[in-house]
Amino acid sequence: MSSVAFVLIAVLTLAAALAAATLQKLMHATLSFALTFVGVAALFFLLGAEFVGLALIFVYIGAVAVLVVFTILLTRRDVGKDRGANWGGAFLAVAMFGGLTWAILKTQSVAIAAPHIRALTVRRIGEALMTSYVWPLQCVGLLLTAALIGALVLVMEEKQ
Amino acid sequence: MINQSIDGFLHPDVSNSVDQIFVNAKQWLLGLLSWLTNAPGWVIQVASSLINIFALLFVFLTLFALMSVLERKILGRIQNRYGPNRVGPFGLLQPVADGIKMLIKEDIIPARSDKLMHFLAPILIAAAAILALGVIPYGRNMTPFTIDGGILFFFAVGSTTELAVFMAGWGSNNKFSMLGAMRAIAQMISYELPLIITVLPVVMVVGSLTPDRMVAAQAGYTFGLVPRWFVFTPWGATAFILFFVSGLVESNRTPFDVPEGESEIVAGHMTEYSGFKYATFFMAEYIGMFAITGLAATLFLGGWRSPVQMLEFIPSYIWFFAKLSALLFVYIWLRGTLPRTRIDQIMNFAWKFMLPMSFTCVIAAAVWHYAGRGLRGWLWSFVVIAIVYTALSMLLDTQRKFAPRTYRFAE
Amino acid sequence: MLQVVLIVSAALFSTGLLAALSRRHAIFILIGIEMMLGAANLNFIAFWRFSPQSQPPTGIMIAIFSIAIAAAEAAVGLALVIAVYRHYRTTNVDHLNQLKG
Amino acid sequence: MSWIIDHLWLIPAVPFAASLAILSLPNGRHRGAAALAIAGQIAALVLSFFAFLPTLQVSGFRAVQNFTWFTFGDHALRLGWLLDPLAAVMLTMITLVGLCIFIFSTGYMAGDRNFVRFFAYLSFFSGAMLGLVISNSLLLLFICWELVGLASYLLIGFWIERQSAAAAAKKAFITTRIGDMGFFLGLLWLYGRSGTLLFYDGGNGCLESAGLAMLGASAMAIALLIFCGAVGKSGQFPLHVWLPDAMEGPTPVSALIHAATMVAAGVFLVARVYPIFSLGAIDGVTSSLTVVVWIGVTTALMAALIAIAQADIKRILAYSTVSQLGLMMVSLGVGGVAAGMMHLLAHGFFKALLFLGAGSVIHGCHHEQDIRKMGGLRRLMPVTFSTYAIGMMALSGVPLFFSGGWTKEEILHVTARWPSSSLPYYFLLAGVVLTALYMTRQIIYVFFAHRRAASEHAHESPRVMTMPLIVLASCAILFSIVLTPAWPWLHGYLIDEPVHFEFARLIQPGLFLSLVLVGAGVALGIWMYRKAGTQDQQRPADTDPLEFAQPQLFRFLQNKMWIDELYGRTVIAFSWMSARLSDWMDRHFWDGLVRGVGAIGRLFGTFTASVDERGINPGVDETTVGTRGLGRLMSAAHSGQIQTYLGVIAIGALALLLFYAWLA
Repeated sequence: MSSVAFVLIAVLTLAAALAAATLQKLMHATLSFALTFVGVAALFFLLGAEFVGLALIFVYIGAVAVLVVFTILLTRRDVGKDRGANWGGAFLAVAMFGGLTWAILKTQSVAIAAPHIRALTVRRIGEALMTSYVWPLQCVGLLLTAALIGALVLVMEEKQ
Repeated sequence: MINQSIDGFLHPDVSNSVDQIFVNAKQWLLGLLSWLTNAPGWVIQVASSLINIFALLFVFLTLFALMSVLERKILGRIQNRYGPNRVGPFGLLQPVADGIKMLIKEDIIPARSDKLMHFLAPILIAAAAILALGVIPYGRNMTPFTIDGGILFFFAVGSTTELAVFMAGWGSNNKFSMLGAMRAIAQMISYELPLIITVLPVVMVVGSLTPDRMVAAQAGYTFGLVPRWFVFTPWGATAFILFFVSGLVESNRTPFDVPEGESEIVAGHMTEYSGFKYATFFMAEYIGMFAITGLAATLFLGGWRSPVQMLEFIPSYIWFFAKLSALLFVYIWLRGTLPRTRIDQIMNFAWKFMLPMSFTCVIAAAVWHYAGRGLRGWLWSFVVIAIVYTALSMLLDTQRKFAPRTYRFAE
Repeated sequence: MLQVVLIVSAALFSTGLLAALSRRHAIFILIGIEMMLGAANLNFIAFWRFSPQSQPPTGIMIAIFSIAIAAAEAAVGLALVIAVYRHYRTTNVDHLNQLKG
Repeated sequence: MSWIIDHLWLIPAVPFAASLAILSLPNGRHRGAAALAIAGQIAALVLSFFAFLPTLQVSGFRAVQNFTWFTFGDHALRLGWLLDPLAAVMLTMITLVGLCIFIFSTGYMAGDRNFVRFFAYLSFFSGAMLGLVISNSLLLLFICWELVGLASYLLIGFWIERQSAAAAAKKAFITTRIGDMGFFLGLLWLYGRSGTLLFYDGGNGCLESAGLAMLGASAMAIALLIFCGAVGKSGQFPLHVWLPDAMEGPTPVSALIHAATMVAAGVFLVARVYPIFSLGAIDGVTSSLTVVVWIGVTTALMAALIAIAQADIKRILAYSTVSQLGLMMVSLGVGGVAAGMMHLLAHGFFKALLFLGAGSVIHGCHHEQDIRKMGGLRRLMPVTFSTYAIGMMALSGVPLFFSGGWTKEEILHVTARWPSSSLPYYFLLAGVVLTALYMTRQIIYVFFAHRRAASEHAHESPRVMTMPLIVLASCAILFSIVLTPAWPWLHGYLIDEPVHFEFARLIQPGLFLSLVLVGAGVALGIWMYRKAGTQDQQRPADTDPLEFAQPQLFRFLQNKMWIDELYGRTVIAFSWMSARLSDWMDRHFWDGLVRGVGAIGRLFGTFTASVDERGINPGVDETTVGTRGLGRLMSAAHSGQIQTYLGVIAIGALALLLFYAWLA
């Protein structure tokens, strides 16, 4: 059942991603992007990382996607046509996929089934964050604050 | 959990069985299914989920119907009139009539709209609202979906609403829709911060993100009299008020309903919707309201717990819905009482008052915890909150800003 | 099983690369990069899931931090796009070639 | 209160910190500056008081705290703090007098533009002086000594726009530097001999028996070199010339630095390193101490004589200070360390009082300093007059009630018993008479007689200036309680002897002698100056009675015995000549050499330039052209298209991936 769900979700995710990469209407592409991350979050759920999945939805749907649509709205005057298809980029992407797949299939050590694991509770994550990862956590906090201030400064109207 | 009310009207076992009647019914149903079809485990699991979902939908759609008519009636009383009283006894069948009207109305889609988004927006918004209902404990052993990070799930799903509102605004290809959507998103983002941050003290104190654990943490009574609900601590009371106000904004209710202020922008992002899609938006708004009030009750008002030890024999779900109804009544009451605020007032209030106060709640909860969770902690956290509140009100110069409005007349 | 997840992740990564390379709108280059980051996160989670249990769960931790950093990156990146748009009145990266040698 | 012993450094640190804080204030913040300075001083006073308390409890108390400043090779340079009775009384006196003067200054300097700077300097001085007093290392003492000198320089030249102030500051700095040179040489010599500069170091300090034993015969030379420093700082003959000129500074500065505290530092220094002076003494006499005695006697008498003929109110007091310092030196020289220190402390109080009184008079007379233009201020400035009279009597050494009387008595007593010669004793007796004489003259000119030009519109000073006067006057009287021979508590405290009360010792023959001498001096003064400032027979009103009677003598004294002129003709003229000679040498001889070297350099430069021009430049040019061509080629790759770059990165990543996969 879970493998059926996995295939379904993977297909949905990849289809949404492809739509995000190719759709001409910017809004549709953005929503596809949001859908992609719903799919990725679902994959996280399947892999047992509930917390990360929820955080992903929280960050990408609640924040990044809204930011993106706002940015599109603010730069709306510029919705021009894309200049045709970029075959070079497509070729490179396909080549990258081929290379990665080849490397993955070639590597024997990743051909393993999932072991049985203890459920990952939020409490364990919290404890790890507050003990071994407390300095990275502080650094990320600082980084986010800096990014917040930086973004504000960037978009602030210049006083004439 | 042993029921201790021996001197009640009912025998404890009877009381217990009444309390667990829905849980037992579901178990029995699943057992029957398993016995009948001999289906594998995952089928039973899916069936269990489906039962939960149908129960949820049934209860809350009924409640929605009830609420719509009750709101109109209560508003009527507040405005010194009767409200709907023609369809059915006491006008109780009014929502049925409304539903039929909505269903058979013509569904108009603007010609130059983005059809796909226009279509998807109400679905997404309703789905998000209903999903959020799934993690709230409605009674003892009555949480539809027990997720480890339940609170996070609630807010993750809730944040999807913003995207849906945007889709509605953009997809309608209408200036009013767009403006309404922008306003809605702006105020929702602004108030999402205090909404989440006021939950943090509870999460900190309980040490878990699971709603069930939060209800469990509020068990017991101080001096056998006052329930140990978080609303009875200084930080809890403050956080509850802040949460409640943020909840008002999140569900776009009066006095924060500028996104659909009909005198300015028709109906906001719902301008171009009609018929059943409009009804869906309407429903989503109410269900979002239920979810927020349900969470407020769970976090601060002890969830399904009885406020008086003597009354514990009354089934837990009844207590929960009693609290929910009380909060909903306050929603309606506010709507009938308060005028609409301006968007800049809403924003200033969010960033200059709500956010600092929310952070104060977090600190006050920490103080409360480290001072021993007793009377001393109570006083200390009260002092912290009082200091910050006073400082904020002095800093923000509330005397001047929230003074009665003055008018100037054109000459 | 791990291979399958990795291949999905590789596909997502390639799609992100495709978006980043073929889109002309600056925002979508960012979106492509976000997708690549998402693919990387998927890999971290997958490796955590399929490897012997470790305490603390390193893969999860890295994913959490990378999500936080991605959020910061998106915020700054979009602010840059807006600033650029304000200055050049375009978000088409084909026209943003001031650094042409 | 024992923690203060472990944190003795706090006492000087507080005024230093206050000074820094004041310096950071903007120029107009008068109140802030005064508040900071006074707060710092009060804190220092309280701390000093706490430091004073433990020294009372144990007899012979000495707390030492040493630390390593830095190490070079095997040597560690160690500094330290020291708290003993000597330091404790000095701390208390300096902070108390300093506080009075700080408060006085807020009134005196009220209208000054550079008020803030003034208080920063004062606080700085206070910190340095307190540091000097508690140093347990000759080096640390020297550092603070120089800091004190710097503060003195800055404050003398405080009114920098005045030519005379700048000159006086320079003079003070250079003159004291001559003495400090000797001090520094002595310090180096001492370090060379004993290997340590710590005074007390658990038996290894340079003032303890082990350290002293290493000095041997060089002790006398070291002592005399250190004494050079004391001579410079304390204005002893022949380096006394700077002190009267230093009166160009604001009056509170004169009171604090050039009367009460800093000039006493020389005396304190001698008292501190007294074991070096008295090393190998026979019957209390060593050759170095003999030098100290004779220098002191010369200074005391000479300054007293000069003071008679001066007209500037502050200058008279300045010469009086020089004279009193000489008295202290004599006391130290003849073996009366305690007597000298007691006189130092008493002198600190009453001389500060006199200077502040003079400041009050000057303030009242609109910055007129010539006593011949004053007169009759007794009624106009009653508080100033009464306190000034107390100071005058203390200085003149009126017995029984005034602190100065007891200490002077003590010094005369010690000097009389000096075995080498009885001459100093008689000189000092003459000094007593002279002191009474010139102080009487000054009082008559300033406060009695009738009003003259400057005192027509005089007024009493504000509260903030008279209060310190009253406090200091009370100190000048009350201080005598611990000085009387009947209960010589301070004496016992300083030299660690048990004290007991004995009333009979109050009545001594010496007491009557000095009463007679002081009386004679005062009487002589009253008789000589009874008609000062008025026309008398053939004498014009503005001529001094002494000048009328003995014009030659008066001119000799008025011109300070022509010592400045003597220095001008000899030392300064010699320096001038040698400077001219060096200048000439520089211009005509050394310059030639330098020019020659320069010419060689230029020749070499020309050669290299041509090499550069012919050989290297074309090569570089070619390289540049090539680089530019290459750059143009490479810049084609820089399309400015961000996606191109991204694509290239992707290709690179892919290549790397394939490479590693292939390797695996």
